[in-house]
Amino acid sequence: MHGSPDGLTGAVPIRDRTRRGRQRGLVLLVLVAVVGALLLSPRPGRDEAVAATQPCGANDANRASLATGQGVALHPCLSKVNLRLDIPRTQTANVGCGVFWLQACFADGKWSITGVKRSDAQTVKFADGTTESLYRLTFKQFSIIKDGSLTTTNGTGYTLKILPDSAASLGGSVSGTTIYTDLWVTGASMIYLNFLTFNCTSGARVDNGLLALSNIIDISDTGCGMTLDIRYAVTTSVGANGDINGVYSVALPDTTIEVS
Amino acid sequence: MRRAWAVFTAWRRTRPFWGGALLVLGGGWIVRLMSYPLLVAVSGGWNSSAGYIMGGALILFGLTAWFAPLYGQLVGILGVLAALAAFVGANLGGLFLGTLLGIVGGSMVWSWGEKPVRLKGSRARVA
Amino acid sequence: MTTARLDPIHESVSSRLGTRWGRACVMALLATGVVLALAGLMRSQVLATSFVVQGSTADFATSQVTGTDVAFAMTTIDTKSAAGAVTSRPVYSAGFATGQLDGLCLSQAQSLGPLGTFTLRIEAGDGVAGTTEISASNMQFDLTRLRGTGSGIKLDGMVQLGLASSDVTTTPGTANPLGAPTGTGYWGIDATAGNIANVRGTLYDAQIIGNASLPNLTITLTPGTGSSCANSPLPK
Amino acid sequence: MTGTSSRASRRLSPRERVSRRTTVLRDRLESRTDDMLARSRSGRRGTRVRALPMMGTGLAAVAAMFMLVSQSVLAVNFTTSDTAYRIYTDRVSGHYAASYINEQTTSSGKKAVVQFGFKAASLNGFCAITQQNLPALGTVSVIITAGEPVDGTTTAPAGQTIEANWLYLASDSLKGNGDQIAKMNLGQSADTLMTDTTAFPGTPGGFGLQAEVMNISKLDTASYGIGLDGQISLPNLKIRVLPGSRTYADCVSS
Repeated sequence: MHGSPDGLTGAVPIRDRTRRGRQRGLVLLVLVAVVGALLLSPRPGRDEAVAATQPCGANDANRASLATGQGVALHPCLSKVNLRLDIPRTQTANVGCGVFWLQACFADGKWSITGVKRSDAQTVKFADGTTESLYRLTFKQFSIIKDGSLTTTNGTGYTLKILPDSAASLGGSVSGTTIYTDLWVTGASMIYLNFLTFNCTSGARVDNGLLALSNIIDISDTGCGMTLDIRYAVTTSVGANGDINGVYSVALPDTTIEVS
Repeated sequence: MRRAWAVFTAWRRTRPFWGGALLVLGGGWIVRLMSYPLLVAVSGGWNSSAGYIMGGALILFGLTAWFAPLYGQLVGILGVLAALAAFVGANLGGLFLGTLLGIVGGSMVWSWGEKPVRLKGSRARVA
Repeated sequence: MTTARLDPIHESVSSRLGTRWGRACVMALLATGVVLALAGLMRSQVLATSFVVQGSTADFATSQVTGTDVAFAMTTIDTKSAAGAVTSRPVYSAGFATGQLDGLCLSQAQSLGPLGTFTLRIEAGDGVAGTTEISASNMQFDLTRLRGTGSGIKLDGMVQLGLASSDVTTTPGTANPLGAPTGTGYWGIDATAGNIANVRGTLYDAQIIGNASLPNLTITLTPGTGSSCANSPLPK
Repeated sequence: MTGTSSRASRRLSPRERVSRRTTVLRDRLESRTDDMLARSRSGRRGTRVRALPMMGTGLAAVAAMFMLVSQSVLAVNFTTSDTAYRIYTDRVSGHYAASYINEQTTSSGKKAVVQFGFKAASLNGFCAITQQNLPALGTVSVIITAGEPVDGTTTAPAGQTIEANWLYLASDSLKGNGDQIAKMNLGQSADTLMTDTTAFPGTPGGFGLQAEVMNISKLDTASYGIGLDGQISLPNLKIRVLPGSRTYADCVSS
């Protein structure tokens, strides 16, 4: 296409003029097409709308309804993750173990409590709406003296380990205030202590009916081991709503927490 | 060799050589002070490319003065303006030095031209 | 718009002036190419919308951290590798509605190819033991390891273990403050206050959503890994 | 395009064509050189006196601009990536800050730096010291000061606050008092960093810091680069060139 200087326009043959017009149109069309394509081309948008989900099902309907041994009502939303409290036994002798329960075949003094109660089986609801039959253990002034570890066993894609070097308090060793630790555990959890007919060799399953006797007899004791599968635990004080203030009911000195 | 020098001298005398040289120098200094990696300058927008643009313009004007002395007057004015713009746009004109060289060089390029012929023997050095 | 189509016209009326479309097209195409290349360069810096953290853990240390409305809960974070692959990882998130620290040290080693490995170290604190001079509100640390020596980890108030991570509370009125996945499978602790002494650990990221003051803040970059917070004395 | 000539040369062999071209070019060059030599002998050309008014005008314009900048009417651009600066300020109030580990290309090879970005920063006093090794003169320090005197105390006199937009620093050390920092993430993947709504990306998977408010007082950085994507106002601007290596103490002009 040849745009001539204005003064020469008259000299352009008609055939050429129409061709020039066509070219002009073509160029214009291309320009419009390019600009239009640029303007209309899709731009990456940001999708930030994330559906808000309630922590515990629709209308929080999946909250558990629990009460501590001291009668404090709680409505937690439970993770369904099992936390295993493992206090392994240390064998000190192997003669006559389990025959005479008085024979101390295992080191005592792994943990201590000043009172224990066990509830009847309760149906506990988890965040996803499923339920499980659990027993509530209420420990008074619960302390791990040594060798305790807390490990999750069924977390989604992880294992969390809470590893105190030695002692740990989950409601014990607090001066001035009595702390209760309520633990909702599976029936298969084991407590190893020398009490009534129980001994450190065979231990006591939590769902053992005889353990309910502890509700009547308040025992103050130390034990030689424990394997608790804890679904939920809470520390409370004696007050009406169980509040504790400024006494650090949980103390884990020299402790490592690890995620793997 | 001697002819080459004579040719260079002739070349130098037939164009605003020193003004152009100052423009190139000033532009180079501004580019040096703002030197970004080229990719960063390109993606970083105006501020990181201003050194290249301002300094580059000064260099370009200087070279134009050399190789197309016909445009000397235009390029001289543009050089002065670019040097002024560099003060705002490029590190205070390369901490002043670039702007200064640009203004002097641009003015020299702009004013370059025929001078009244002096008497023989008192030939001034051609700037 | 091709040169071939326009050339005959050009030759038939070669004496007249006008835009030489062949040249114009070449020039325009070249220029358009450059512009597109630049646009491509810029577009490669894609805007990120979700919160993605670094691909490796940083070391951190503090003499003491105390806080109110404390929660520790398993959550997941998206980490990005140097190759750009995003991986979801479980982390143990510690959240504090308000927190005070006695010194803070955070260091991250990063390889810079031929330049070697460099350690970025962020430090703050007044250098006096026992003063919790760093204060912050609404903090979250996404940990993989934490060790508190001496009095270690202490939790106050009604301490609940086994909550769904999305049910823990830190800052009042904030639902799911740690951004945990909802439903089951993520284990959490909730407490009204907490104190961790002589802390060392590794974390993917730390967030201070509220206000913080970091006296004597220093950020340094040094070659090698010698200046890692894991090796140096606890910051005060 | 050059129809006839190219068509004619098509009949020649390539070598003939090349030699013909070179002869033509050489002839043209020679005749031009002769012209030039002749012209250089005829008449006198050079820089004329009218350069002076032009120069004067230009210099006056720069002086005026310097005044405007110094009265913070005019904002300027100040960016560098190759010069080591020591930067001090009594207090920087940054909004939307981000930082990551980066490698900076300098004329002396690559350097590892911490790259800082501020969407908006106001500074109480600014002092930048750079050392240049000049031939013959040895080491000289260029000290650029602006705003209130950088003496460690924030006095914030009216009209002396330095405002900068889209300020970037590439440093290998930064010291100061972080007296107000809000919405800070440490450890964010560096390629997802944002200064407000603008991406400030580092390497994927690298360590990133991002904060919405970052106020640091008594700032002292060793920087290899200063970047601006906006402008900086420099009230009370002073540029001093002093011999030798200068330090923080020289920020306060005597």
